[in-house]
Amino acid sequence: MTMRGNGPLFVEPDCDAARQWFREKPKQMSDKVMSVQDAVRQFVSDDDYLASGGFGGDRIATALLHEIVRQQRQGLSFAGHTATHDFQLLCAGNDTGRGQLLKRVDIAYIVGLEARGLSPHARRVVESGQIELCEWTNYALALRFQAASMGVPFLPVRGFAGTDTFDHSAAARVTCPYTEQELTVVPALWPDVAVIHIHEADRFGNCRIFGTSVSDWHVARAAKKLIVSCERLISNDEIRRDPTSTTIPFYCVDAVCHVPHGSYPGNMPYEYYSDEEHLREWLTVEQDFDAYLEFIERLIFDSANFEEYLAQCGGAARMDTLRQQELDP
Amino acid sequence: MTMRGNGPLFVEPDCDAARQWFREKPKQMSDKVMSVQDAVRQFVSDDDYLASGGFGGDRIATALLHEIVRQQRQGLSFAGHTATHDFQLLCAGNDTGRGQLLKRVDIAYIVGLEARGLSPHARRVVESGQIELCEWTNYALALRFQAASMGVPFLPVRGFAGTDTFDHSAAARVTCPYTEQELTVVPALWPDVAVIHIHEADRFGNCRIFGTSVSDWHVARAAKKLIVSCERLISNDEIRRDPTSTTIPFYCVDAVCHVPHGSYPGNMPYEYYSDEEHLREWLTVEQDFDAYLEFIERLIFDSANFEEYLAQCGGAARMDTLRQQELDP
Amino acid sequence: MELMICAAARTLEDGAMVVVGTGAPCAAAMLAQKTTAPNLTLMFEAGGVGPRLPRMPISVGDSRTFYEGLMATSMSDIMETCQRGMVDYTFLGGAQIDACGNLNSTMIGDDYQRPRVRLPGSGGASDLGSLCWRVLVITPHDRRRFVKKLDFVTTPGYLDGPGAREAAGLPPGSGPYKVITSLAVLGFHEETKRMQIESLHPGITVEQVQAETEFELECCSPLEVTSEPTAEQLDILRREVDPHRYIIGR
Amino acid sequence: MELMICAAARTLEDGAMVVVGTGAPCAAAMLAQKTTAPNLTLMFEAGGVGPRLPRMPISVGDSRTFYEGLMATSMSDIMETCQRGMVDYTFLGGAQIDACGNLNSTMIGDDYQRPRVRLPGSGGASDLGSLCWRVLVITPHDRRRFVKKLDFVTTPGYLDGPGAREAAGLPPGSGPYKVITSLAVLGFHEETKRMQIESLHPGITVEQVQAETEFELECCSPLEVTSEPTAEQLDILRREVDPHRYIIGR
Repeated sequence: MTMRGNGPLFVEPDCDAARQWFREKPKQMSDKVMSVQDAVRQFVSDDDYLASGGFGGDRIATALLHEIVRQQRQGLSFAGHTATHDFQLLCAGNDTGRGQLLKRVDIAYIVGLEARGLSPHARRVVESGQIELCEWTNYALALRFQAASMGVPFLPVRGFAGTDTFDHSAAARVTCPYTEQELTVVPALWPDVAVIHIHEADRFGNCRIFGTSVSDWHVARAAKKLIVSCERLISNDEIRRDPTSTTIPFYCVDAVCHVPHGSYPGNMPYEYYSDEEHLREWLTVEQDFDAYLEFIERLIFDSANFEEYLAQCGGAARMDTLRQQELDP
Repeated sequence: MTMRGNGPLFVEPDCDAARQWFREKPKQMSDKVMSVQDAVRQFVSDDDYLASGGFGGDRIATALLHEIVRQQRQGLSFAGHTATHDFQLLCAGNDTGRGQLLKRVDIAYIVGLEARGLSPHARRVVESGQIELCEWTNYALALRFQAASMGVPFLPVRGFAGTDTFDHSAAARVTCPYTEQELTVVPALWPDVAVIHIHEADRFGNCRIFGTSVSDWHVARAAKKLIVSCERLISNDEIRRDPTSTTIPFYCVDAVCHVPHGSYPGNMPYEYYSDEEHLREWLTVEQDFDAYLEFIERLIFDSANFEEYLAQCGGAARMDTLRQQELDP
Repeated sequence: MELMICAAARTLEDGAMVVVGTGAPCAAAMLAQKTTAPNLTLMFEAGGVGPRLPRMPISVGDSRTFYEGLMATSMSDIMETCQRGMVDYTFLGGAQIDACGNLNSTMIGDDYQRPRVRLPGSGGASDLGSLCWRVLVITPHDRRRFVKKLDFVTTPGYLDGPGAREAAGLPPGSGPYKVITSLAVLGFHEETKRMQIESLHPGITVEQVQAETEFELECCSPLEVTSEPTAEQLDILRREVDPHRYIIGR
Repeated sequence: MELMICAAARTLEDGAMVVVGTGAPCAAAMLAQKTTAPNLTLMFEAGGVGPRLPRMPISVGDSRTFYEGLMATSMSDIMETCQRGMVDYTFLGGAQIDACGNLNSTMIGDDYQRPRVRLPGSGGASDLGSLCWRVLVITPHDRRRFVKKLDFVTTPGYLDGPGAREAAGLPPGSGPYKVITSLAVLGFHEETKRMQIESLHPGITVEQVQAETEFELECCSPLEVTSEPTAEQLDILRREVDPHRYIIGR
């Protein structure tokens, strides 16, 4: 039995270093509303470890991811925890003549878009060997965020033992002091920065999510810096009317960006369904590299902001259709 | 450094035995509504390990605890996770001429009622040495439930090391395979049965809690058998209208008891405040053992059910006052 | 495809809990609910529990997975519920499967650094295949999929045979249960933990199945013929479960 | 009591996070919020965060701890936030405290099986005292409380001295910070980790404090006199924080 996977550890599970960071993180309930551009400029740095909320094509922070690509961040590490369209977007920063956005990836799920198929450009990037990879599972990555949010260096799990997934991970084995059984443990993962799209936030960053939370409860708490984008800005009084609904408290949040349709073309529960036509367009156009370069040039790099992207994708009329699909499936 | 506390382990952290139990637990979405009497008769057995939801005097399952005392269960183990009025109630089954209800207690907090003072009868029972004790902390017990609900034999924590609390616990120490640091680990705790009072449930046991959840999310999932009492029975359609608000799913639940004011004299958030006068009466009357015996005889053993107890405590008028105190503090 | 979905639906008994993905597994679970297992609880790995599915979800995280659902929770809650032992079934797929039911959904090729095809990876598959009691696979049957040796073991089946799961620390008593293919329904021998043919689809021979399988297959005795879908199953499948033939039209 | 509460309130800087209990700590935190630290975030161990406290809570789990609050969450969320390193302060009490700031809230007596007085136990104290950065204690000052050797170490202070917390695996840099008593404000020597007098309350002498303390006390130099409450502090304390004199009347 292998006692430690051979995969690289991109973030040291040093909970004391993380404690020091969180001690110094500002915790005033200050106004954190800013533009997507400013938030990314201020809180996403080259070589940062990035985590992305939601579930690949569901409740994802598309606007923030576009901006990270647009601002041409370099050398990022990324947690590919069911990463689908989000991973596909970030790959627009690799092999497209603007340096290398992605450098290292912890993988649970990348390259694919679930039943929709594989992303040709993401495959190009990953199969070229330019990215350093480490294999995990969805639950393993969720647990790594959970360990970080708990402030402990590892958490135990009974899964994925005995596999090549384990061998290409940086998971380890320990013996239970009670049962003497062998257990897998996974190391805590504090992302330098996380981007999460949510339903409602106040100006200070108190957030509400409706529907499944996937791993965002833990991602938000594990992240050293956190940018949220929200469908709606609400008042602090409204937050206080129902404190049970607060999913992420202000002291985890560094920036609040008001971005209606911010998950487009992903699904946003109770707001709009995914734009399957547009997602299909991405997959199709990626097959022809030149067409793909033209496509991302037009949709991302030449768009000043996310609103221009939305306008190119059908604007208000398209959003209404997707809203209808969501509310009356 | 002690590598293992000397306290007794009342429940083996055997996650495979627990898996087998949960595999066989019925998971049909059947109608589970029944009386408090039937629920306790059917699901609380002598020698069971019992856990109690809420926070001692806040959102506690008073009606179910009364019934456990009334039906004179014997030899129970109990998780004293900030146990205040709930522990005081269970102690009415010890040294009162009806055998020995409590036999073993995992302690984080017992005997006291926070700022209200110590319970003289609970002190009598505990100081007599008749109960086997093991020391923990609130978070340690919360983690023990969490480990059980996760299905792993232990979870790590950085707290309570180096203390007599640790030495009188059954916690252990492990070395982190990543950081080489020494960590405390606590063993999983699957209660045989848990009682939790919640705001709303449907007939199948899908539950909503408003306000703080304390440790009940994990207690509900860790418990082998779970009885919930609720302020209101709601329809399954209402549950389905807002699945984000479901805190405990039906498949964890064995019995649903409809008990308005079921946390009285404890506080129930958004419903009624704690009855401080009545709680003071408990503490006062316990000072005189004969008066205490008469008191519990009248309030618990001679009451056919919880409704009679409420009636003796001031009935509807008192409940209205407490509701006012809660809604307009 | 209809036959496969109907065969899968029949394996799900009433009162069971199942973590499903999109596509055929979801169709099978929906069909089971509408026929023999009205009390089957559907769970989705991103957190959806017990939806009244209005349509097939496109993503296992999309809002349909908790449409009028019993609970919209977290991925950890779903995985922990599996790890705790409460979940009877899960459906998994993969680009390759071997005789012990191990699955590959990570890469094709012999160099991990430079794969011939990079596939998505485990996602939740390796977790669900470790932690649920019984794993079901619905897959086309051909020699590129049913291979002697996987290019990468993503998800543990019985690993290299009897006792190997337990030795690795995986929960005793769990593992692959049925492999429902375009040619046959296969199970696993109780002792050898190797795949064996349980029933052949109507008109299919053992030789045909073996020809599409790189490893040696045993046969159960007696070898059954897979039951044809009933008229009721087909009717519900075509009218209610998949009226647009997204799945059954494949 | 007013002096103690005001002294405690002054130690809480704006923008800090503090886990408070009921009684004097809660009064101190409320007073700080209304004077020098409007951005002080109050947390309660049962899950309440950032309430607009309408009155003093009776229980650290009661509904006032999240009345018009920012979040009503779980005990684990609070403890994890402490363990993660986000929480600056906590207030603890105890029946006994020793020179290194260790606290006993478990039992009085020398036989664990048959204690002279059984006290509640740790509750969240040992967790908070381990995991928050700085521990504050507000307590009456007498020889029965300030003892050489605790009957039971419930909550770790500096344990048996320099390096002991770290050796036990407790987070480096955390520990007891101030002990605010009826006679003085005490801190801990940076190197010896032993309690020392930082300031004497007006009219109190070192000898008086030492007389009420079983262990040897050092003094800071220069030794200050504890600042009297300001008129503004007293006014807010009496009119807004504790108008019924539940705490300050003690």
